Amino acid sequence: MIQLLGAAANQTFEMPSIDYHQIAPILVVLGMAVVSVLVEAFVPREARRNVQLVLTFATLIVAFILVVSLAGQRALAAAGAVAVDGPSLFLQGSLLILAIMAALLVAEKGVDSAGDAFAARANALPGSVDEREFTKRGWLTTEIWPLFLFSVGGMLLFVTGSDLLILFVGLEIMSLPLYLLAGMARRRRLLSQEAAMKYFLLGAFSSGFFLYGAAMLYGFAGTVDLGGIADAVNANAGQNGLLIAGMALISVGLFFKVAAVPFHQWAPDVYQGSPTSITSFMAACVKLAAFGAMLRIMYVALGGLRWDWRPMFWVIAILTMFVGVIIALTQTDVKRMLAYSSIAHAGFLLIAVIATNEQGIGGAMFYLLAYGVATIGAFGVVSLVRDSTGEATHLSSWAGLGKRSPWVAGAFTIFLLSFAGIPLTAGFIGKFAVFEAGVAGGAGWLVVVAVIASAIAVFFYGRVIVIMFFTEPQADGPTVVIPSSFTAIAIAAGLALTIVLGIIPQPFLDLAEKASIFVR
Amino acid sequence: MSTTHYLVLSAILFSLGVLGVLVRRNALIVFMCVEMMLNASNLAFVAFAQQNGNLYGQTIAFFVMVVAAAEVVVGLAIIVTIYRTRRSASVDEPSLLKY
Amino acid sequence: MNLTQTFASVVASSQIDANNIEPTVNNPAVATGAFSYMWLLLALPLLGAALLLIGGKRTDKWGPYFAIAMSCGAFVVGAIMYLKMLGLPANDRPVNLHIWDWVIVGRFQAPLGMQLDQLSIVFVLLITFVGSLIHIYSLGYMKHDPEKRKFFAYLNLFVAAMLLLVTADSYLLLYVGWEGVGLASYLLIGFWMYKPTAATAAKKAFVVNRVGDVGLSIAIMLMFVTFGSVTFPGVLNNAAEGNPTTMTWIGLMLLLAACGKSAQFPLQSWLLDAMEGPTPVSALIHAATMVTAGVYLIVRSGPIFDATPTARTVVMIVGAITLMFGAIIGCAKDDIKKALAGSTMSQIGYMILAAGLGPVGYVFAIFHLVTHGFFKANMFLGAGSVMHGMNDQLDMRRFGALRKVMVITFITFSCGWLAIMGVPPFAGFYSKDKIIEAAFGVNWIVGAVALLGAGITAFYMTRLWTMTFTGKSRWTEDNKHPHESSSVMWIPMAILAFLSVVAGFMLAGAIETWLAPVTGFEETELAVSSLVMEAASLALVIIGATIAYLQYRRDVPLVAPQHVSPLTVAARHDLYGDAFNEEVFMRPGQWLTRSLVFFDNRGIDGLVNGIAAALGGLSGRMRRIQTGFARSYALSMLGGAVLVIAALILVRT
Amino acid sequence: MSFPWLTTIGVIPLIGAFVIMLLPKASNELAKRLAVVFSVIPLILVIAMALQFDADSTAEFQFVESHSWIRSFGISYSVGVDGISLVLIALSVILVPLVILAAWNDADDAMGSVKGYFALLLILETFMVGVFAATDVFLFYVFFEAMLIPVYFLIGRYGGPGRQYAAVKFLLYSLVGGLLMLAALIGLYVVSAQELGTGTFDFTTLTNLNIDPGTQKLLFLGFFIAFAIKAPLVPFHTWLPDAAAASTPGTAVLLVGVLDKVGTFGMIKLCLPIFPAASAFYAPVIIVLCVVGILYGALLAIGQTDLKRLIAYTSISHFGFIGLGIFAMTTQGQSGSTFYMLNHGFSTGALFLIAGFLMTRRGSRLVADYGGVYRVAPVLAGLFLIAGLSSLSLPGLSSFVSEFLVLVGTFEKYTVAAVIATLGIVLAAIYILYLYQRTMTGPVKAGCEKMTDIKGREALAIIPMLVLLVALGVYPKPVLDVINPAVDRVMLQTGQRDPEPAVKPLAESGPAKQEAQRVVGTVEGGAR
Repeated sequence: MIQLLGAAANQTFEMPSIDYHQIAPILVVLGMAVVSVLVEAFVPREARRNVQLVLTFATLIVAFILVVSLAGQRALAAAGAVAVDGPSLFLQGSLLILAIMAALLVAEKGVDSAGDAFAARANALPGSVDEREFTKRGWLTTEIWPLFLFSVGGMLLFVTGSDLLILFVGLEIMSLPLYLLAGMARRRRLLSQEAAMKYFLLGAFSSGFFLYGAAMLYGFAGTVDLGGIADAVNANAGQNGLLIAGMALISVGLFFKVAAVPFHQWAPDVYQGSPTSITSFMAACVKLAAFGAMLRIMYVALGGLRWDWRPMFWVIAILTMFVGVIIALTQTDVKRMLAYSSIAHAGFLLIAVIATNEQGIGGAMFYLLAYGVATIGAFGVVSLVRDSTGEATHLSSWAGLGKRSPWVAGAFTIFLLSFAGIPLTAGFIGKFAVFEAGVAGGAGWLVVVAVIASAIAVFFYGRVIVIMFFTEPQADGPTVVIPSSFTAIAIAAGLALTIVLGIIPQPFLDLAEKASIFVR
Repeated sequence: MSTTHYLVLSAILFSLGVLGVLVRRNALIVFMCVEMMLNASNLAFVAFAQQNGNLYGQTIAFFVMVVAAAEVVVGLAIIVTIYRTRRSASVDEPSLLKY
Repeated sequence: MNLTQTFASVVASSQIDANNIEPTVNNPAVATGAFSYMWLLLALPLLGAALLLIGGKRTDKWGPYFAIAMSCGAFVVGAIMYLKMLGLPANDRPVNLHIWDWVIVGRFQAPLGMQLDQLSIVFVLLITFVGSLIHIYSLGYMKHDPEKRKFFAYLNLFVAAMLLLVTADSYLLLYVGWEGVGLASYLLIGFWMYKPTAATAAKKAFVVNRVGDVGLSIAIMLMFVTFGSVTFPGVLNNAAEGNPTTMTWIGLMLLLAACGKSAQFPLQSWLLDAMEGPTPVSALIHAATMVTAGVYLIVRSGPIFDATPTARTVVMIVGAITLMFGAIIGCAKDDIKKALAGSTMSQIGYMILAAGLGPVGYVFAIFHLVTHGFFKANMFLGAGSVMHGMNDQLDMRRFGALRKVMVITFITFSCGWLAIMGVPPFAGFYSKDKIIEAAFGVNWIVGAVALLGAGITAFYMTRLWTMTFTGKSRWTEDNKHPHESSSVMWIPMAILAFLSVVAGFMLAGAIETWLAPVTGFEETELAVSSLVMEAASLALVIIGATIAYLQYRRDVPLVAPQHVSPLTVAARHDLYGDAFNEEVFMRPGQWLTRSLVFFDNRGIDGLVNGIAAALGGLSGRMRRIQTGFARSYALSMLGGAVLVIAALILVRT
Repeated sequence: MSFPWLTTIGVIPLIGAFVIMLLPKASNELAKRLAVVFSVIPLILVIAMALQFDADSTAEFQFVESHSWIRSFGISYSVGVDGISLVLIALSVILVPLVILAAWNDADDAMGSVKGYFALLLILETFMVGVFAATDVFLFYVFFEAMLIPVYFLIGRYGGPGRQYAAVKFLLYSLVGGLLMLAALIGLYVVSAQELGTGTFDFTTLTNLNIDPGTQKLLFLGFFIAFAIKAPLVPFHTWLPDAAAASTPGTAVLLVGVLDKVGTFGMIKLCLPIFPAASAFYAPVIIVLCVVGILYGALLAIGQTDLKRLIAYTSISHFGFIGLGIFAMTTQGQSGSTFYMLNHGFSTGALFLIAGFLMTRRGSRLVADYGGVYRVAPVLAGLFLIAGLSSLSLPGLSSFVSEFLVLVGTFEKYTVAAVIATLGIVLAAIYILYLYQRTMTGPVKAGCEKMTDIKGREALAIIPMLVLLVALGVYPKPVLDVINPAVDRVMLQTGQRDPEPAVKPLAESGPAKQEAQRVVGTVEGGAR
């Protein structure tokens, strides 16, 4: 795209040659998102859900196949705007897998007696006659599907963007639909709307920082191309206010998206308030996309300055790990606890960024995938534990779940063990890979700190197991709803991947390893 | 006027935007302030484009405007919904999600 | 009368000059022929114990007889070994039977092997002979006890352990026997465990013995570090090469072990309490055999003590102190068994003293050990017989005039009484006077203590004898009809009484010759003739006995008088040995234990729980930062941005 | 490729666990029987394997299997045994069936499923075999951590009062250690990568590394603290009394008898060979800790009022001995410690199980609620005494052999420490006999009159342990012969040598000499 703009500057407009195959996954997803909007407009209400489901899953699967077909490519595509390289393909593939799993959760219609997890019509007032009427008619908000697809498309773009503009656009395409999705819960709508507003305002605030940082870097380098910035950095190693300001502000935007402390405060509120399936999508996919972008920016554009930004990252990483685990200790809501846990995981992942070596990239990618599958699985389980008012997310109501529903509680336990990094789960291999990168990258003491934080984290993961298995069930406690095959498949897939990645991780590590060099 | 002046103006606008987000209660105003931050960036982009002698910055500004428009759509939708539910657009209005 | 005959034949068979013999190098030959069956010594009683314990109630009927058979069988095996040994020249007598490799780790090599030489065979014969007699006696004594089978099993276990102790060929294996007898002693003292006193006494015996075992452990470790070996040949043959300080420490540690097992000062306190056990136990374990193991250990380790005069002197002093200690306690006790226990302590004091004298004393220590084994076992069995007839009454103030109703017991007991006092020609005369002479030859103070001890011995034994058998009867209501014990009980007593009379005469002279090749021997050099010494000690004995007889012949109050000399009060309280232990070890120990429990719960665990609580508290505070207000979140983001910029700038500068 | 002994042994219990879990509800009796079957098969296999074990082999490990697992990190699935691990595997597979027998009625469906209990025991067995058999340090770590999970559930789900607290405490303590070890493990990997080009976790390769002493010290601490928590050494011990007291007797046996051995096993098999310089550097400090632990554990045991806590504290004292022997770095000390691990498993196992029998009969954990038991249940009391005597290392029982070897081995290098540690034997006598006195002797306490004596199944669980203790006490050679070469190798890898005796012996009494004498003897005997 930069070339495109450059060409424009020279007044001689040349049609850039674009290899559409290389950007096909993004194009397919975004294109089908548009189609999905048209479906909303033209397909009768009764058929919409089914059409949207077919469309969404087909799109995601096709996109995944396209990503696979690109395997091994290494190029700057679309006139340098996007990078088709190992990391971006691996991350896109992971993203699509996670998105399919999350979509399965979103599609669930069997657990809530009134329909799916989304408000019948999001614009109806909570508790109003309208709302009851819509609910009675069994209307569903099928608009979530185009939004979902757009968000996925944004993420795909975000992890491949090779210049700051594309990154910004990707960021926004990813985030804007999510702001809306966060506010569409069928139950507890006040919470949901509050979450949406907070997410939106703070998200927009952070993208302001990101954009201003991009402007500063553009001012410094004269280009927004990541490779170009790297060249400028190498050529101009001295003090430069623009560079520092740009680096700092861009980092702020990224830190916000990955929920690093002190830019994390939106996460617990939004995770708790959003519909659970959307929370799982945010927790798994947004984190993955944001870390993908962060790795690319910090490695490709600012890699030459690593000695400058590393100490700052150390501070943020330590803060993130500790604040995450410590606040999680006293949480009483499962979703909120998982939110703080996700903050802590961001801290662990920052170690991979700090490592600035190939193991760091591979390790982070593996970690993100492992974390993502467990997260979606865990939120899937959360969505099944319900009482008369909807999901029973208060921890105390989970007492004795292990006795009532040993398999569901067992699955949740495996996810928790994976979060905790117990061997033979995916989380352990991920943690090992990231820590290994950290030690190899000279961040040994940071790893020790991380290890201590992990130990604290075990307490609250363990506490959930205690509540589920070691305490007596309450008489009027919640029940586990038997879901339709959507959620069942999602949880089963999460479980299977968590175990497979834990026991035979080598194929995935191979992939991540091969895919651990950025193109620039 | 040199680029610096534009940059200073841009910085002031950006700071005002940040300040506005921090001090204003009305969600709409807060949102406006965010838009101001985006526009401060636009100004910076354009100024740098001028300084660097290429059109990247100016092109980016157009993109940002589009994005900002999209953001308005989403933002207003959310804010309006909240307003209808709570009869208030204050960001400090009962916050149920905390701790 | 196998034993006496054989001992007598020693005199005839080996006419080697008994003066000043150096011990030969300890290099036993490999056991062949009959000797290769010496493992039967251990196996038979062990089999008895195992069969009776594992067989359980099924063996109730025939178990006791089987146990007796096993014990007697061991005696027969021992006797055969002895006869076989007699037929060999003195230097070829020690034999070694390697049973199998036991603890072999690197340089540390302790085989499971038995060593039979002149010293151990004496013990083997004593243990199996007295042991068998006491087995038989117990048949009568424990007739009505429902747990009789167990008792015999424990007795067999004891015999096995004791035999292991004296036939082991390394210190480590000796240790096994050493604690084995401790275990048997524990089981037998605590045989009537439903009595809390018995249970406590048993535990105390074991624990105090363990204190001694610390000494033995450390001694063995020192031996290994010094000599690279723990076998008798490996240690003893090189003892002369050892660094004197090391040898002193080894000696002192061995002494500590001996003090524990032989109830020597300062580890004497358990023996009096051990009288809680059935009387045959007291006779066998706490008079005749186990308590003399300390003497065996010191005599066995002669080369070590020869290398360290310091340790030897300490041994001698400990022996002298205990000698007086036991004697004084013996004077004040009204409980017949405790009086005898005090006497035992005192007599073992003599033996330890003799062992501390070095080569001049080793053989006499063993000599006295053997004669004491006979007469003290005899007296304990007599006391048991009295108790049996008196419905388990122990208080001598409740006895008196038993001479007429328990004639046999009276006669046998009197033999023992005369023997322990050292009246010629009874056994004690030969053995004890030799010790007194030898002690004078080394140091006149120690000699004087030993001599004085003889007088006190005469006093307390006569007191005991007088109060029990003579004077008027002071029987209580419930035991108005004392009676003589059955033949199964008095026959063993009679045999032992006979030996109390003749053993000294028969063994005198012969035992020096017999043991000298193992222990070495030096003739005592005395300023005065031994006749003078004998006369002096006899005079003291007569004085002591007369005073006692006159004092206790007639009016013995039923309740012990309260207004007595401080010494008597002290003696009644075992010279405050228990009080000392209580104040110095038990109370501080209990305090320490309690405070450590507190420290563990509140200190270490408190710290751990405190960290957890602190983290929880911190968490509670920190989550309050999450106020729920979007604007404060934005502020925190701005703060973060400032932080990021500041960090970047700081690094740059 | 020869028969995969170790994998087979490890996998069978796991299969058993799955089979049991898949049984229909209300087939508890069948589950128990299957559990016995699936735990006896590994025992038979281990015996068969041990018979083929070549003690004189020059190979470091036997029955080796190796398959690449996670190539990216140089991790392989490599198992094999040397003398030390063979002994500990044997301990594990012997204890599990006995525990299953003894724990027949420990779990009921009110607490959690009975099937689950036995399935967890079997899963634990798999991990125990794995952790001792692993010759890849990473694989070791995987099993080390994975073991926590079944134990966590065994304590937390099936335990008695206070089980939640105990389970969480156990998990946290273990994981703090485990995670520190993870950090050190990663460090080790990075160091090996720097030195060799590609990182590895292969044990033998790692022992040949030349790690710079400063790094060694740091990495050593990571491993050591994990093992010290596991073992547990004072002051990392407070989880053990809680865990042992709150868990079922069967769990307590496996926890204290086998799991804690992983700590000491790690010290001797990983810390020493891989970090020789650091081990030597820290040895004096650790020796002090161990001595403190011996006395501290013993004194606290004396002061306990809870039966199982008391036994747990005795174990803390015993682990002090084991640590002492390991870090004394002498042949005797290390062989003694290894042998000690085996004996301690049996003696403490028997104590815990008998305490469990008492508790099922009387329903109380308090020592004060017992008294005079020997009158109503003489056999039970007798077995308790034998187990206790083994715990106090009575000579003649195998625990004596090991304890004495530890002491003598320590004495060679740390005389004062050994002398102080020897005081532990007095304290051991006090805590065991005091316990025996309070519970078994004296008049029969109210509430104990109705106690029944030990039953067939219970006796079947206890007696093999006691028989082994006696048999190995009298004839420890088979075990020592297996341990010694392995310990010699550790000594070699650590670069340590036994000190020479002060006096060059004139008359040797070694086996060679004995042999010579025997020959001479027979000749003479023949002539005669």
